[in-house]
Amino acid sequence: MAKTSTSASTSASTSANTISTDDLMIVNAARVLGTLAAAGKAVCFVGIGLPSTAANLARHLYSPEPVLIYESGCIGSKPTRLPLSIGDGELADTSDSVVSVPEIFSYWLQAGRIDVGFLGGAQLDKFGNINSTVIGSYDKPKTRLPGAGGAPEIAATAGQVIVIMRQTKRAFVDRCDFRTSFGFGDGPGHRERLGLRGGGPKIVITDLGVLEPDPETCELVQTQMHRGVTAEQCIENTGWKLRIAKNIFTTEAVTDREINALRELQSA
Amino acid sequence: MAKTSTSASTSASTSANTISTDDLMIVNAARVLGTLAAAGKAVCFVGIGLPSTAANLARHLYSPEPVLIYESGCIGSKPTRLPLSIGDGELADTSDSVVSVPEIFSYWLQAGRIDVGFLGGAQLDKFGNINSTVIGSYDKPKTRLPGAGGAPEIAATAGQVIVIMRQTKRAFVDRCDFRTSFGFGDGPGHRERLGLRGGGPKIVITDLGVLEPDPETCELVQTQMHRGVTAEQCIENTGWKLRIAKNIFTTEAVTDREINALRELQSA
Amino acid sequence: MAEILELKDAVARYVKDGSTIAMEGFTHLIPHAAGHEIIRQGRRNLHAIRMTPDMVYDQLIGAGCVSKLTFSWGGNPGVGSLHRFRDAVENNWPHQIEIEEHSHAGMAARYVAGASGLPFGVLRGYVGTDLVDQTSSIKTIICPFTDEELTAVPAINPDVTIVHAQRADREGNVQLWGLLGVQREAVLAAKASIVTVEEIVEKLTPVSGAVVIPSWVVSAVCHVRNGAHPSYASGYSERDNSFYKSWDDIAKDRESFEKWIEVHINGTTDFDSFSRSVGISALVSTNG
Amino acid sequence: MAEILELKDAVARYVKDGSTIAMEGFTHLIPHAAGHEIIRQGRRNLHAIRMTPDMVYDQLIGAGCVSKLTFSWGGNPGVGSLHRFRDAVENNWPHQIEIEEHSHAGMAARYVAGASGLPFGVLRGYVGTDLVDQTSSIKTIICPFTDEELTAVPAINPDVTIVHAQRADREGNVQLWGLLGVQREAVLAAKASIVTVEEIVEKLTPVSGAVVIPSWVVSAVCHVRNGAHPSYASGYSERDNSFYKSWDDIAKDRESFEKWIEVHINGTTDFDSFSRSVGISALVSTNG
Repeated sequence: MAKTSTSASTSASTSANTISTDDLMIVNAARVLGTLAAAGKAVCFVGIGLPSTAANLARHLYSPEPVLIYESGCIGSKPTRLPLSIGDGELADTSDSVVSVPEIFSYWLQAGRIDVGFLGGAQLDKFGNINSTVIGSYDKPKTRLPGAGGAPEIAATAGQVIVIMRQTKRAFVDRCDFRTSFGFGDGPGHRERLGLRGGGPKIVITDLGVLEPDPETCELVQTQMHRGVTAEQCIENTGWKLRIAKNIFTTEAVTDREINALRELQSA
Repeated sequence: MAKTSTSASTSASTSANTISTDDLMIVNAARVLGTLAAAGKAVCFVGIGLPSTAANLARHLYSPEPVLIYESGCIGSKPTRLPLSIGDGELADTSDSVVSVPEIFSYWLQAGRIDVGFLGGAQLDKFGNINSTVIGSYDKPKTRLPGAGGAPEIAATAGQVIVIMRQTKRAFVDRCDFRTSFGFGDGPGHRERLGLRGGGPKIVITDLGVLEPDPETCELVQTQMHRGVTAEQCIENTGWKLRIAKNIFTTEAVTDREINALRELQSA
Repeated sequence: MAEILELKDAVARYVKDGSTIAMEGFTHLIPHAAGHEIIRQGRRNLHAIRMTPDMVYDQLIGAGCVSKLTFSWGGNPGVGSLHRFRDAVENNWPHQIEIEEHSHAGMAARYVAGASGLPFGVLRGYVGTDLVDQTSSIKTIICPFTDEELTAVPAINPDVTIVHAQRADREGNVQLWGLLGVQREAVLAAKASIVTVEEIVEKLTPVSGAVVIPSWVVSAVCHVRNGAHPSYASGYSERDNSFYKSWDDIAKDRESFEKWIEVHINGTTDFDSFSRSVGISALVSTNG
Repeated sequence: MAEILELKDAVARYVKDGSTIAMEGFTHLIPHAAGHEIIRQGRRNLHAIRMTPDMVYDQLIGAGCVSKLTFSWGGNPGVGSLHRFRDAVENNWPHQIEIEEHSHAGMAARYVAGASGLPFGVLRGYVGTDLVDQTSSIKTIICPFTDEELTAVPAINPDVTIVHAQRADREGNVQLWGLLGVQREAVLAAKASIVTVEEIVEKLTPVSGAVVIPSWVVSAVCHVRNGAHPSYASGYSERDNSFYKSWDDIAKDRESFEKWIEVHINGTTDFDSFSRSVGISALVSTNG
């Protein structure tokens, strides 16, 4: 798994380890899962990359463990090493149950059995909508992206969505060029009007901190910053007029236990 | 498997074996399957009892063998002994594939993969409709029967339906008290108007002989009689004004090879 | 996560008067022991759902537990009628029951819809049959692409589904194999579920053709050895065909039925005690 | 009954110019060898369907075989873009292709409908997304029982589906295990089907988690050892992640892509010769 290099402003150091911004996002996502698992709400629908790493880290750090579901058909996967792709044989070999892809989407996701879905994309807008389809217009694309995959139904159905994305002006936009995954749509009440059953994006974990939707306006607000990050940095790296929460706080430093577990997982 | 006692008029004798009317029906049904299998059309949806015995007999007598599908989820069953129930473990153990009951009805029956369905019931009417629901009225039943099971969709969808039933005035009626399985409905064109995809009841095998639908009127006509059976017997044992085919012929006597294979199967 | 409970406690917790229950099993793995416990606890006004109500539903109906039956085939396979079911429908004994009648294909589609979080299922079914006039839960639906007319049936979402399986681990993950029937769908469609198992093991090992139902979609797992009898659990027991045949005589007559229930169900405390009472222990084969 | 054929002959018989083809495989068991053969035979105007078009579809698109792509996620998993797919959509190179874009859930429902003989599938999907405006094969449908609004998608019924599996017996019964993806549905939905397999055995023995596709729903079985490479066949080979990474460089540039196709596909006669050409034989692990 490629790690971006550490920049002074967004890293901490514990023991001999240097903490990258990826590490920061992974550890913070794992913590959210740990809290949800403790509340009995941690059946996670995970994709490969940071979400899979975070979910597996949470499995190693917390008890009860979150339950991992991969769209390739694996239910209750407990990989001993990090899977390289969503179809990694390790996922099937360590699962409680392997089912077909149609079944994963019907009996498991659509039926409302997923507490947490992880999403990311090329663009995220202030209402938590995500674009993973196209930059520019659909008919004359500037950049054609891979497309929807499982995202639209995860966004609609999961108990809540955790977004993991780097916070940049290009990615955090006022309005997505294309709405692949529905967040809060145009704002308050929109999910309800459409009859969506899931809770939508409740937390956005970035390399700078954490954004959460304002309960009244549904607009994403910076509620946490990693150590050394400033409010100005967050605002500068956001394409909409970002609000900083009044009671903004700093995320806990990555602990030795966390980083050691992560490194162990990555080297397995 | 209980065999009814042999009556002089409807049995033949080869070697040391006495041929019962059940044997006659089984062997004649197996022959039909043998012919269909030779034409590459013998994926059979079978129920327990005479159909299962006939289908397994055909597997032993003919090459290519018919493919047996049981509604309990067994595809390509090759039982070495006759199953006692549709859920007999022997069926699962000797199948190419065991699938769930929903899948048998969706991916296999509904998708049109079944060439031959076997049906029976308490009443059969002159247009090949079958009642296995109720004698008398639905709300005030004289006799409550088990009900539809898989029959309505077998009747609608199978490439053709083979009915195996004893021919009696009580069972072969002008009009069924309840239409559980659709044959030719009210007559010519009715299946087409309803958009049914299967061919309907093409052959009715009884203890007296064989009935087939008149291609023009869709009415079941006696086209074959077993040895020693008379046209009068057939008419007497039929609740509608039965037509006897002009070129009616007598079914071939049960051969040694057939009866020996059947006895072997029954004693396995 | 499923709790490992005594069957008695699981039934008491999840089956209430008026509950909609599904006890599935397609000849194989029928949860008889759980049915007995429902009778013992005297539940009433159940809406009982099952594709193939057989002996255990005959017992529930005859014992007066059921006010409505949703089903597609009600008989004693290989034997004949379900006499208590017939007596209820034909003579309202012990009381009137409402019936909602479908075909197997329709019931299967209803469970699949229920397991999938959809309000209805679509099939090519029932066309031209008289069932359509008797069952209000069969409607037509038009394909928005081809304008074809198809049939819609509503999802089944029982309050509780009860099934029997070969085994579970201590965390409550359930493993079953052989004929799978519609059990997994019935569990996934239900608000709560009880699974009786032949044995509870430390760790589930792979078995060809087996499916695993994860603990977190099951409410309770109960260890009831041979709890499917006279049905069977592939790898653990054989179907007791003679018991099915003997049921015909017991159930044919109201008095003999009532006596049987009194002695063997209400007069026993659990499935072991029932087994001794009817003398079936000798028929239990061990895990092969 | 399936015929055992050479891949070359199976492709020639079942894949025609203008055919609608589905080559499925969810990371696991992707039928790369068959894709190469389609390019070698110079097929044109294919309507190519796949949930996750990846390297092999990138090759087909770049080689000019495809006039329409129906898909839900088009990327090189773990690596990045499909450059030939992007070049076709962004720049009409080598020519314009039509795209019909869905979500995974929708594509899965479409295959299930196709396998089930239904004209459409129903799901809770696409709601609020911009896909609805771009894809005419997404419509709303009303539940006739609850009046809820749901989404309908049309069945997929390819002219031919091609998949890779671990093995088949001499009668053409196919066995696959590990991640099953949507392959069985894609085969059952198709008018014809080709299955490439790692080996052909006398008799299929049970494997935990395996499913069998009976011979009589398969058109042709072709023995192509390692024919999923750089994807893998659980029990036979490992995913060749470095090959996926190297594809990024090859496909980024039109010239290097064309040269690669010329040398390694059009310049080879079959999968063995392709394997020698790109030097992957050393990477093939033996059946474990």
